[in-house]
Amino acid sequence: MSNRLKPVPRAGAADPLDIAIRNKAFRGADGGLLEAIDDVAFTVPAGSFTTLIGPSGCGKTTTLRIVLGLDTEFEGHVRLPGATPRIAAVFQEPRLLPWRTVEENVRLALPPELEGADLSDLFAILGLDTMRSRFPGELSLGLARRAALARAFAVEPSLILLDEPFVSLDEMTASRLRTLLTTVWSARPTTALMVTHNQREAVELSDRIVFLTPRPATVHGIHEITTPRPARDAAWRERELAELDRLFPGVL
Amino acid sequence: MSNRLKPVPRAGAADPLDIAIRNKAFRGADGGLLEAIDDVAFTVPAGSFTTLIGPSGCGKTTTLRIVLGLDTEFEGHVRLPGATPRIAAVFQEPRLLPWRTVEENVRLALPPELEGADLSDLFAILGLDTMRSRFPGELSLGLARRAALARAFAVEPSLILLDEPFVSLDEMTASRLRTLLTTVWSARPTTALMVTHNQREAVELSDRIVFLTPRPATVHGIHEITTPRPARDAAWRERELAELDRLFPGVL
Amino acid sequence: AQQPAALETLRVGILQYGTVNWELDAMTRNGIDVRHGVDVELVPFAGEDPSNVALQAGAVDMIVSDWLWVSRQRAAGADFTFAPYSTSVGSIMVPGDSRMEALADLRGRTLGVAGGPLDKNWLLIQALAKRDGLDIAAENEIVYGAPPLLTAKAESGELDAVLNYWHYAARLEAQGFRTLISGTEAAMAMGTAGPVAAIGWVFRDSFAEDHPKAIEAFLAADAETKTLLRDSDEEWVKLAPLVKAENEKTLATLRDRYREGIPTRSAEDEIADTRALYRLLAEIGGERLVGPSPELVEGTYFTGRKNGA
Amino acid sequence: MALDAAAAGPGRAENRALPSLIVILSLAVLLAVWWVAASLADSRVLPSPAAVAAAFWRDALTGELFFHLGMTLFRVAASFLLAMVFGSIIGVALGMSRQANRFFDPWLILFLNIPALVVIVLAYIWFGLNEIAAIGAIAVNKIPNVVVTMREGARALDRQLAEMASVYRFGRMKTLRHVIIPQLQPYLAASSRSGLSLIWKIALVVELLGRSNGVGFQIHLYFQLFDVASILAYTLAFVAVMLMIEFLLVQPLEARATRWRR
Amino acid sequence: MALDAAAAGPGRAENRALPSLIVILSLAVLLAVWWVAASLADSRVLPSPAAVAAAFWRDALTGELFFHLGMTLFRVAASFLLAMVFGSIIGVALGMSRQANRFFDPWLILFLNIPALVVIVLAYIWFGLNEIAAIGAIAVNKIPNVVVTMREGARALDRQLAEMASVYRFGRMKTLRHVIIPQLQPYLAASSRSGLSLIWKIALVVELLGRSNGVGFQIHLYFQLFDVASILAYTLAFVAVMLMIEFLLVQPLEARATRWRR
Ligand SMILES: Nc1ncnc2c1ncn2[C@@H]1O[C@H](COP(=O)(O)OP(=O)(O)OP(=O)(O)O)[C@@H](O)[C@H]1O
Ligand SMILES: Nc1ncnc2c1ncn2[C@@H]1O[C@H](COP(=O)(O)OP(=O)(O)OP(=O)(O)O)[C@@H](O)[C@H]1O
Ligand SMILES: [Mg+2]
Ligand SMILES: [Mg+2]
Repeated sequence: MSNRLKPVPRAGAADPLDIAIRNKAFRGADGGLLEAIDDVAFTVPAGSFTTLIGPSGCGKTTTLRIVLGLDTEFEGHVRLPGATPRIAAVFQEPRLLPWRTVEENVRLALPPELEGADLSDLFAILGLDTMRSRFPGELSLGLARRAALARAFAVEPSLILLDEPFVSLDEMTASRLRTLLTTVWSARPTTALMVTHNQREAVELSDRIVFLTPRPATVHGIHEITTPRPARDAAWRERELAELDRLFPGVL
Repeated sequence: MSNRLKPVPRAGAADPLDIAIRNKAFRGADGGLLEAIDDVAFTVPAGSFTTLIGPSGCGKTTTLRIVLGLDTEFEGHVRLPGATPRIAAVFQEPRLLPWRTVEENVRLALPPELEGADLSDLFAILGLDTMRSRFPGELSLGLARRAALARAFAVEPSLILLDEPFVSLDEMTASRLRTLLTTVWSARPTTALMVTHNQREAVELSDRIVFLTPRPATVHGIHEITTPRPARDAAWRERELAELDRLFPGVL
Repeated sequence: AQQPAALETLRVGILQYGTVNWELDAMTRNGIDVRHGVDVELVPFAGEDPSNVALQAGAVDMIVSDWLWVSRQRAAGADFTFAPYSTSVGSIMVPGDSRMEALADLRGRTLGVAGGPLDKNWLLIQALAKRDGLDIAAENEIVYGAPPLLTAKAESGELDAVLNYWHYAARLEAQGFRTLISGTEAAMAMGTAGPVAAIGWVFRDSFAEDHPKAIEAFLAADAETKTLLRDSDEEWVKLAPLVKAENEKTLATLRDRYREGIPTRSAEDEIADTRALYRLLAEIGGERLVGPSPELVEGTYFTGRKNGA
Repeated sequence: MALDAAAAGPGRAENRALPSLIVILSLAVLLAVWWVAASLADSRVLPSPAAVAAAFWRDALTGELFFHLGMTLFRVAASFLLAMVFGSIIGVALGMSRQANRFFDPWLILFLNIPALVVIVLAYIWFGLNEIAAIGAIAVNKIPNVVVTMREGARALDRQLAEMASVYRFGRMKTLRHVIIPQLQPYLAASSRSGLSLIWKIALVVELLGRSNGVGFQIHLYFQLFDVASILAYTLAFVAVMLMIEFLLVQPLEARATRWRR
Repeated sequence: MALDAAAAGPGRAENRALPSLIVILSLAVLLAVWWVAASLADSRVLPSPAAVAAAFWRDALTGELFFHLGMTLFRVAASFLLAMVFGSIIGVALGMSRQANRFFDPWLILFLNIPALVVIVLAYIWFGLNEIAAIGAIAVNKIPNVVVTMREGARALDRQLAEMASVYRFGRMKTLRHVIIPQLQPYLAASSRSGLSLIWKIALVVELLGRSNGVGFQIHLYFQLFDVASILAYTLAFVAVMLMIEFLLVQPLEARATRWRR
């Protein structure tokens, strides 16, 4: 793990993640149509970290599902970065296999070339070392979410999608994991798209923030953050948040 | 609904919720013992609002489960306020019946005397009006959590337990729902015990905050908030948070 | 005086504890088959229908069945043929202390019938009763069922009378039941000259053509075995384990009834009576029973023995 | 492994008229396969659809077929009801209580494996050659199978929902109706579908051994005559009833009950 | 409705030795009930345990019982394997594809409801009176039941986990082994338990109709003689084997497979 987390230079001109969802509607069990996404189009430059913010129920998860190829019934297109990016996803729920231990859950997701990798460091950082051989049913929700994060980080993805990854965690654990995410993300060329309701988190981690309107989702606005991450201290963060509040009033 | 939300004077000297868990251990599927709670004892005065804060996996949910009578294998005792309080719980997951619509899910929880109550206002405040006849599988996680909140509020409980009720919600929705919670809680004599990782939320809502240590949980400290709720403005909040950080360093 | 190497094998499908097994056991045990130039191989089955299936599936060369079945199958295109084996048929049995004496006394009673509504004896008895102005099927409660079950029910008294196959009837007789009327009596009352061999050895014409010697030897061996079993009580003692009689009396009854059933009449008489009986049955049972042919289908009776001789 | 996402997604609306078309197509193909097989086999043992239809008409015109079919359906329905009710109750009870299950498991295995013949004969002997014995015997044969399936269903029940129900004081009936039974639905569906067919097969034996009417009685009669066409005519008459129940009753009900599944 | 929380919670450790005790107790109670009933009935039809034991010894000493039992077990095992493999594959396929299910559902109902007798006779006539026909006929009788159960299982599969598996590129084998089969476990358990018993019952008929050995053959012989004691002796010999399989093989395996359930 140790050397896997060492930063390497960002990769050259890979393709961006290109998302253009022109319409997405669900047919409800009662037969009625529900329009979830009206027009959500943006790009995530290769190797960048983009965050999606929008009101609850506006279509964020739906967008991620479309990017993951789990939902193909939509108008528009999605172009993934690279031909076959190695994808990892942190779903909004842990989605662990209840009949496999935490470690088995993580190892099952590993691609063949990483099989047998040493995961001790990863489990240690995530505070899961004593839970490796336990079943998901024996975990608290926060622990289960961390196991889901471990799974996503372990596969060393080139494209990672995260749906509210740090909820149900105490602030200390959450900020430790945010650091871990930055490390994993910068260790090799990784394109990241995260959904969060936490603007502090967004400002701390992202290169750009995409704001969505309430359902049916459209892009409300895109905010680029150019300040390098090491320079993002508490004071800067407060300023940036105030700026965001001015630009996109009513979101916070 | 409208008149149900009107504040009435706090009730007289009802019993407090008295929690004294001397030990709680789980036997894992691998046979090993895991000590979840070492010693967690505190009271929640009748009609008060108490918040439980502690690191992820420390035993908060376990404590709530014991209070709810869902886990009886522990050392110690729990005394509920009143002989048969009407209990409502917001679990850490929505726990809706997937085969019943949102409205059916809420109505099924209603006690006989509230059957047929008009729930339109409640659904409106929670932003669920268009979702009443949909199934949980068609909701976003945030909407499902709101449905679970609707269920808890609709039963007009005299004891309410909430396990991280406002995660997966955007800040605007969350703060609207916090206001709703305060209204429901103060509308009639209600004893409330909430788990959260969000300290702002805790200082905004609580009469007292109980801090727990990492697993096995013990009570780290109890902080009383005497400032009346209307006087709790942004400035007061920042001061209070700083004070908490001083008293319980390392929590935030 | 025979070369064992030249012995032809004949596979006969039998009911393990059926009456045919007794005869074939005596035959093979005493080497009668070999002496006549055929090696009989017994293929046991647990029921009647299975041996039918076995014959059709080609798993055995010969079974025991009745000419009605043979005629019907021939009409449908099969080439089965029939050689008489026994005249024993079922009887209506009533408890020894029953007041019933004649068919007419059955009126309003509960009667168990083994073999179902198309059983020959049952049809004959009904025809006979109808001639005397009694509609048994309509005026009685009829219970069709499995033979052992009906026997048990007759013993327990739930049934007033039971029409059952001859060996079940014999066992009942040994327990003090008596015959109200037998199928043979009914047939004779309806016009046959003597007891007709209703069941017989059934095999394919084609088999008989390919193995004339085997069939001939087998039928000769069978005749000799029947003589042996008719004359020797000792043989029956040896058969006791197969007969599974509960006691001496049952064994004796079964032995006596078996002996009564050995066909004694000439082939011509048999065929003539069978034709008559067939016509009668075709009349009572209709097409349901006999199939499309109004007459006993030509070739039902095996005549190869004479032709070959 | 996309779990048929496409078929379950939108586009469901146009499919409304399709199902009956597909069913008809399916039956037509089946008939064609049978017809070809029958002409290839050209044996009495596999009669052609025409021969079976002729046999059907013969017994249908006399009304005989409907009488026997009716008797069998009555027995099947009565014992099905008995078996499902008792089987479900026992099964859920065993699935929920580890202790009870430990004790009764050997009994269950015993009753599962007692041959139908034994039960039927004992029932006839003890209770007489009557309907009650017949229906009871069928039910007793089937109950252990229902128990086994429902026990698995009860074991797989979601504990979280049960906890929710207990916190909100659902009470027994509400919990059963809204929490437990919907979860048992797939198990109920499986055990009632395969249950109906098992019960009908046992009914055939019951009728063979000691009843004087019913499809089993007729089938055995025709078996003695080796009239496969008539056997199939009766069989298919029963199958037709089952198909009708499936498509007019079970599937619409099931579609309603599983509407919530995405 | 506490879902047996107490029994499933701690305290499991002390119970380790208890199960075998309970099983023994259970069997003892069963034996006692039988004995009392037999002495009350006092009829040939319900023989006492002693009479059955005597019948057992009689045929056991000659080795006959073990021969027939062995033959039946062989047939049961072979057709069980066939039926479970094909039934599961077809069932899961139908459960996953709405279109295929629509088309084949009528076929399934037909095959579910074809009497065992018909299938067995056809098999014997076409393939001869041999083991292959016998085993095939049993399997064909059972497959539709397995299909019906596994289809429900496949319908109830968790879509979320399937999505997770597809995102992480589990591939077919991994998905099957780690995602699908664990979810199908209760359905597999139900259909194999009730399946074994059904197969054995069909085996009895198959042996009756065209085999010269096996428990079914013996039972019918003894039925002709109305020797219930011997029928029960053979039945119980088979049940004993099933009990052994259940307690020495199935339950330990199942306990391992469901360890994760709280
Ligand atoms: N059924 C169980 N079996 C075994 N261990 C359990 C079980 N339930 C909880 N635990 C363990 O008990 C500890 C406390 O769990 P609990 O769910 O109470 O944590 P929590 O404080 O609610 O955490 P979070 O904030 O992550 O929800 C955890 O370490 C968890 O792994
Ligand atoms: N399978 C479905 N069938 C019908 N409607 C659906 C389905 N999935 C989602 N929806 C609806 O689509 C809308 C967007 O859902 P989505 O899950 O994308 O929201 P979200 O932005 O992720 O919200 P949250 O922050 O609460 O998770 C919601 O109104 C939801 O009810
Ligand atoms: Mg979402
Ligand atoms: Mg928790």
